[in-house]
Amino acid sequence: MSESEKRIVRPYGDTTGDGMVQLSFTLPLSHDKRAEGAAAQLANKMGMDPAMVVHAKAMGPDFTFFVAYGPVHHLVDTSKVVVLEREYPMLTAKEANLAIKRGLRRPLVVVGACIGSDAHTVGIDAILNIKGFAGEKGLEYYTEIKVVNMGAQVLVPELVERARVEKADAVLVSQVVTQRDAHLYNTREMAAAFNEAYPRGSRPLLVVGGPRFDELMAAELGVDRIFGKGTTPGEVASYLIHALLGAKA
Amino acid sequence: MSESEKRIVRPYGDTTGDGMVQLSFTLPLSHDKRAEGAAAQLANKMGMDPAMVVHAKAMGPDFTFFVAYGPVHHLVDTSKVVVLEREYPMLTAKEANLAIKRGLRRPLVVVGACIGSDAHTVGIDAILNIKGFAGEKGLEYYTEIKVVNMGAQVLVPELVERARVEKADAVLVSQVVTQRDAHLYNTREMAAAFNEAYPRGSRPLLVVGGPRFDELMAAELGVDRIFGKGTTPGEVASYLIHALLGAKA
Amino acid sequence: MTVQRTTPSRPATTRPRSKLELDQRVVRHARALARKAGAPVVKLAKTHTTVSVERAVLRLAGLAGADPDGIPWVNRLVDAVAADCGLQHGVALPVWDALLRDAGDDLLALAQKSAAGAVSFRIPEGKDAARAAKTATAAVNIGLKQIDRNRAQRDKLVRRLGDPPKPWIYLIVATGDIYEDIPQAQAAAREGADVIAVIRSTGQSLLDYVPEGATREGYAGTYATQENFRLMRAALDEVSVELGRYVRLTNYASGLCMPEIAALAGLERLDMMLNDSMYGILFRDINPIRTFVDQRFSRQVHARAGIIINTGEDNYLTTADAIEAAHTVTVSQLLNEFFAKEAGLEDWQLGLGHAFEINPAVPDSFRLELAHAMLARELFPDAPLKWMPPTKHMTGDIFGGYLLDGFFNLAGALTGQGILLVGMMTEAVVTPWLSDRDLALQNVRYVFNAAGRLHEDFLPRHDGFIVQRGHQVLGEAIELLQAIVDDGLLDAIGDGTFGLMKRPADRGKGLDGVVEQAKGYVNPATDLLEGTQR
Amino acid sequence: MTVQRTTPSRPATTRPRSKLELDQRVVRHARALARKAGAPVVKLAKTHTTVSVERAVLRLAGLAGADPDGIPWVNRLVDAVAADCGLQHGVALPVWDALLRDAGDDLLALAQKSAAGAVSFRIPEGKDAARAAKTATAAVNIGLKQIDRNRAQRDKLVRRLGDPPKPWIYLIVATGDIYEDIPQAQAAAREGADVIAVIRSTGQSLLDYVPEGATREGYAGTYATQENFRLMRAALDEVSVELGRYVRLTNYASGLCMPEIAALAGLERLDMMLNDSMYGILFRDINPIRTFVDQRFSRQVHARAGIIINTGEDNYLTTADAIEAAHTVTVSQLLNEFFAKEAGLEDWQLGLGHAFEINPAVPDSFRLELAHAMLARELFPDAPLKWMPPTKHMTGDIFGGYLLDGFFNLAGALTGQGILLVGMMTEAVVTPWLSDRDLALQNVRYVFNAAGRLHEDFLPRHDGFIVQRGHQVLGEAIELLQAIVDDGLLDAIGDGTFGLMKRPADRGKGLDGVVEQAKGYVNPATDLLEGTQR
Ligand code: B12
Ligand code: B12
Ligand SMILES: Cc1ncc(COP(=O)(O)O)c(C=O)c1O
Ligand SMILES: Cc1ncc(COP(=O)(O)O)c(C=O)c1O
Repeated sequence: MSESEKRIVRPYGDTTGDGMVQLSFTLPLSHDKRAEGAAAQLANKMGMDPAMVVHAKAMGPDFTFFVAYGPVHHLVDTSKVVVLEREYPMLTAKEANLAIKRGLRRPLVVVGACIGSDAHTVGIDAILNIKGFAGEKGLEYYTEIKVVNMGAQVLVPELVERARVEKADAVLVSQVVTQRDAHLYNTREMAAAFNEAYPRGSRPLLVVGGPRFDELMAAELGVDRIFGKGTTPGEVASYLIHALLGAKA
Repeated sequence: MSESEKRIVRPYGDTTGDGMVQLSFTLPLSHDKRAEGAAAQLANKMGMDPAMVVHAKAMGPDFTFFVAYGPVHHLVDTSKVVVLEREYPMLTAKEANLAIKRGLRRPLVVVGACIGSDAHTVGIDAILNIKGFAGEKGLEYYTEIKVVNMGAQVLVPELVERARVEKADAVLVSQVVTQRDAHLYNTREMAAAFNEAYPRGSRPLLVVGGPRFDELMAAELGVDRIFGKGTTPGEVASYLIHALLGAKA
Repeated sequence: MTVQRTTPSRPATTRPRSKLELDQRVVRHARALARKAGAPVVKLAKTHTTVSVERAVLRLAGLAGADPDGIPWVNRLVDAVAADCGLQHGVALPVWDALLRDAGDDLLALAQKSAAGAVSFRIPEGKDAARAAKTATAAVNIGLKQIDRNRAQRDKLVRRLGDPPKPWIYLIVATGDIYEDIPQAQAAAREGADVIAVIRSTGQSLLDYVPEGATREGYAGTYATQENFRLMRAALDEVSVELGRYVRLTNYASGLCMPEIAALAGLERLDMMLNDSMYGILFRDINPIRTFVDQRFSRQVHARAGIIINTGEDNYLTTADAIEAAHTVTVSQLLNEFFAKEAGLEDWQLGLGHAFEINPAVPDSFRLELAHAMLARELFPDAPLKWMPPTKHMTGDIFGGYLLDGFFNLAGALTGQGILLVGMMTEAVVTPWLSDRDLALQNVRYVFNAAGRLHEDFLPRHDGFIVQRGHQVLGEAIELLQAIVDDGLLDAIGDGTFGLMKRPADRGKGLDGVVEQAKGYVNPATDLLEGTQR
Repeated sequence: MTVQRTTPSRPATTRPRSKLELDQRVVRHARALARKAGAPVVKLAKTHTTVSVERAVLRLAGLAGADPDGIPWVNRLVDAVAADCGLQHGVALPVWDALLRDAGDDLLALAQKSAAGAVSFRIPEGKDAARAAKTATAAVNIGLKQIDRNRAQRDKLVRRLGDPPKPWIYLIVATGDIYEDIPQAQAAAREGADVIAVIRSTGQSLLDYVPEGATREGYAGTYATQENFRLMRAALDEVSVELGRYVRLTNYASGLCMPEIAALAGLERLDMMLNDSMYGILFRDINPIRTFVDQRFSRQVHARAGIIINTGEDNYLTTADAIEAAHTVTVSQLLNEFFAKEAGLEDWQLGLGHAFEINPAVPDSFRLELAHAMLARELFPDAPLKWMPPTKHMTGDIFGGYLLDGFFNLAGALTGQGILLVGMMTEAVVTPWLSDRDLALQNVRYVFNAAGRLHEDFLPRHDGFIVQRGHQVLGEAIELLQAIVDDGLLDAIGDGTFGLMKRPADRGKGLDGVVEQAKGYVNPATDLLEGTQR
């Protein structure tokens, strides 16, 4: 099938266009026929019709868990999907180093940290440490990139201070804990602090990442770029060079 | 909580009112960012916002499987739920036999079968055979009920014929296979045949059952009653007596 | 540091040392009893024929197609012969006698003519009979040679493309439409299926004829027709090349047309067939004698075609309790083995069935499953064994179901099953979705990759729970076999010994299609298959 | 027929005969090395104190509450003492000396007065010192007696309500709001949890004070406060009665306030505490000496309180590879055991940690997990052992995750783990939902009911893969211990031996809170706990 042909698609169970979907959820109701009806009602409201409530399990006196199957009437219009396409060329470590040598004539400085109370360093380490991720070496491996990894639970003021001292070209921040939107809150705080501390337009490139970020929210959060789950060091390096050296690279 | 208080409820993840729901489905798209965006779009259309697409797995070049989590905005109004409440009293085998003796003065005759090409007899046997279901003995156990179990893959004409010969008070039909709505089709055919064969208002009580029936569709399908998954013989016996002997019982 | 990391492996299905410490004398005794129990039925099968057996003869001789109403010519012709002179001598003599009497220049012409009422059949005598028999044999032999070519072709493809390791991953397609089945089957193969089974439409097994042509309107399955066989086998040959492994095709023989479908399977190079000596009797209320006659012929054809049969013991456990009835599975396996061997099948062709159907709420259910599976494995060390997933106790709880399927896979790995039917988490909900199959295969892969060789470490404790249970079931099986030998198999079936179904020998569907052979009965196919002539 | 059906059972955690055929001489050698490696650190702990140790002394003596800015009075008072005369003699002498000099009629009054700058502290000499020490000891002893009463009360409740069989099902609540936690914890208990852990808010472990009062605003967890402890314990006592089994409560000690939180746990009758001798160092970059001093004191308090500790080896495997680093887990377990015993804890109090974190894509991953789990089980036959579920390799594939958790449960059953943390299929997605817990418990129930006693049948083959792997890991652990003995534990930690984290002894958070004891240092709590006086 050519893309255009399937601009409009529907979920697929076992035949084209059947629209089949699986659902599960809990309702704060004791388990009885009425509760099953309520579950069907929710499924209907989600566009599933007819809704087969195939499983209902009481969890204590006040809650019931449901599994529902059925077709949804919604159409998916793939042409309406907005995604952040990679706007930069992927570079090998070698090419990246060369580009920096040419474009910057000095090592590119990166300061990384896990801010706020977040102590999930595996993600940022995957990007920064030589060890790397998914078979790609981390930024420390790049001869032309100087990496300062501040580790976990770094306070924003410390981060800003360090970035200044190191004359950071880019600041890389990781946020993994998302409960109560901690990641959004911390990112905004961080961005504000940098804009505060640096004269307009002179602040380092701000990059955040984490498995639960929406890559399209960068502007909204006041940072330059967001990387989501499965990011590889190579992508980050390539982006940095593109963003910092642009044409020069 | 009193029922009234929670007339309006929302799905429950880990806090009241969070509206959290789990979804999974396949889209006929090759796996890429755009496909993940399409998955999010579908989730949005189902009322999930924000939609976290937490898993995407390519199944061959043309399909991708997705799992999504997130809150849905829909409210469930339990007062709007229509359910078929049991309108008859539950009787023990003893009470049932007594009621028949009194009300009918002769054994109540039941003819059961799996019609069409359906060979799933376990369900109807669970209702009819002595062995029964869920600890309740089947109708054969009732001294005042005569059970004729015709077994699997019975043709409608045979069924009508047998019902006539046995002077059946009620005909019990099972339909388990639902692919291509076979169960609905076969039920309608069966009902038509009986109305055809019997003078108006004199046909036996028509009861169908199976795990995938919607109990509310009886009228629509032209039968007197539908029983769904988990039905017990006791419920069926009690219903039969209620429907056939009504007040007399 | 170094771990002995070796490439993922599926468990060896080669004869393991007895983990149940079975006494081989007891095992031999059990087999002897099965032979005793089966012998009278074989005698019955040798002295009777059925309309389907006779139709199969004509199919092997090349008669195909159907009349304008869709009734196959083989049915028309056999019915005509039956009407004129009965079937007690078989169709071969009267049909080829008629041909020799220029009633038509080939079978099709003859069938058409007879349909028009322009032919009357007789039982030839003496020379005529001899000539009729001779030409009939030549005609049937053409079909058998075709079957032989297919078998050789399969061997060549397996050699060239490679044979997947055991257990073979067995997946089902069941859309009802052969043209939807084909892409799904190819997808399933790409996802990792080694064997594709096309489920038949509900009800076909009770049709006393085999539908014709490519079909698109089955319920919960697709009709088994020669053309559908051909289309699907061709499609799988295509992916087999693409994938570099020979993907096998399975369909269903058992039913009213066992012999014919067996013939068609051989003619279209199917690789496995569901073929049980008693399934039709128990689960489709087909007359016992009809079934026993048909199954013998069909298995002789499978033997010749190099087809692996799958038996249906798993079905018992969907109606009976898997613990109480565990020994009936063993008994049925022993009977199926006896009938199969008698019909000429070899050990490697015996996909004896059993299933993981114990109620998961029963304490120690997994240990019991292991005991049962191990018993089957050790009783039939050289048979592939068909390991069926949980179905009866699957519910709408797809998560619990997915877990249960994982433990089913583990039991398969620990007991070296040869043909693994992949369990679907939606078993109680819908016929499998594309994603259900994909998830199911990931389940299989995890278990076999992570624990596929755990059986090497796993030695059930001497005289422990598992060993004891294995011995207990074998003991009960022997008792039951003894009882069957005493009452006779037909009566046992009549009394509901298997799957709780009572099936008396003088009832059931297709009885009118059973005929006792007269003296001078001729069946060139049987003769050729039994090698009494080539 | 009769199957030996016995009531479902969880696997015995009582000493099984060695399935790994470990050589007890080798095991003794490993323990001896752990002792050698740990001894110097114990010496360090005995000759230093920390702000948190001193604050814990005041808490045991009954000082609670916080100033208007929410700074606990214990912090204010200790800081004041430090400012006036340093902490090298401990707070007890200067504080009770001040009280005896009528600087206030009780600790609270004194703290308030000193906060107002109206008190100056000194190190009393001679008689004054003796009197101060005596009254301080009496005051602290009141706290310890309260702890003793709680321990007795727990024993009584366990006797009266009954103790659940091992493994104890351990569930987590983490809403951040104690008033949401309570109903969830009670629900979890009703669903079958034997142990409830209230996860702390992220970041608390780096606070150098313990927050006050009931709290409702934690991130991904709820603050550990004395009041929250009290509220939750009371709520669980309620359900314990309802359910007829004593439901245990767990919280976290490790962090900058280990000693104080340990004291509060004892005062509020918590039953288990996460308490690792190195977790704070490795995962929270807390200064090594600070941690070693704090953990020793906190463990002495736990020992007195009859609290079971849970160590954090599982965490290593979230940052390091579970196969490569398997032996570091064993080494850490041996060190944790040594430090725990030295602090007075007994075997039954050692919930040594390990986890099912091998990449499921690795061939034989399940066999490797079994080998590792079995090694821990056999090295510490009398310790309950804390068995942690897969987390790192959990993904958004909730079905695969549910299956993996099932195999984790199976490994737990096959190796007789004592404390089973229940894995959640949504591990990679959200903090657990109500339904995730319910499904997870069904998973546990199925596995333990179906295969809980499979370990009775399961004897790993002599010299097979599992046995060999067990020996290999123990061997590597011994090599590493030898290296640690040679370089010294602090340097090993500095070099990133554990969890790949490099933590030099002269860096890390809370270093400024570490003080070397001067001659004449007095700590009535330690004295009482070590029984040098009563
Ligand atoms: C390992 C782990 C831990 C370890 C962390 C060790 C360490 N030093 O990092 C330990 C055990 C200490 C831990 C503790 C806790 N954890 Co934790 N933990 C995890 C776990 C299992 C794996 C995370 C991980 O390492 N992923 C692997 C890395 C490589 O992936 P990644 O982080 O997504 O990073 C990639 C991309 O996101 C991106 N990326 C990430 N950051 C950045 C930054 C930049 C600049 C760029 C460009 C890219 C980038 O690139 C990386 C490579 O592709 C997850 C569950 C799971 N399976 O995801 C829970 C999880 C993250 N933890 C969680 C929680 C709540 C905690 C605790 C609060 C309590 C608890 N439940 O354990 C504590 C407190 C920790 C704290 N104060 O923050 C929750 C978070 C829930 C939420 N969304 O809010 C999770 C999801 C588990 C759960 N379901 O409860 N945890
Ligand atoms: C057992 C079984 C079989 C056995 C049947 C044996 C027998 N003699 O009945 C065998 C192996 C023969 C079989 C074959 C097939 N089966 Co089947 N089978 C099942 C299975 C595993 C269990 C059904 C069952 O026994 N349930 C237990 C009974 C007690 O429950 P019940 O039927 O719902 O009945 C209860 C209520 O519904 C109600 N009730 C039912 N009937 C009636 C009637 C009346 C009057 C009343 C009052 C109440 C009532 O009361 C009963 C007690 O509570 C289901 C999967 C599953 N786990 O559900 C598949 C399933 C029903 N089978 C299925 C299919 C497709 C087939 C086959 C076509 C091919 C295949 N996939 O195996 C063949 C062909 C059979 C045919 N021609 O119809 C599908 C149906 C899909 C669909 N919805 O269309 C299912 C759902 C499996 C699947 N996912 O593919 N099957
Ligand atoms: C041995 C055997 N034959 C045939 C079938 C299918 O029979 P039918 O097409 O009648 O459903 C099965 C189904 O499980 C079987 O096990
Ligand atoms: C031993 C130990 N202590 C403490 C914690 C929690 O520490 P924090 O509150 O810093 O996340 C853990 C978490 O897994 C742990 O394993």
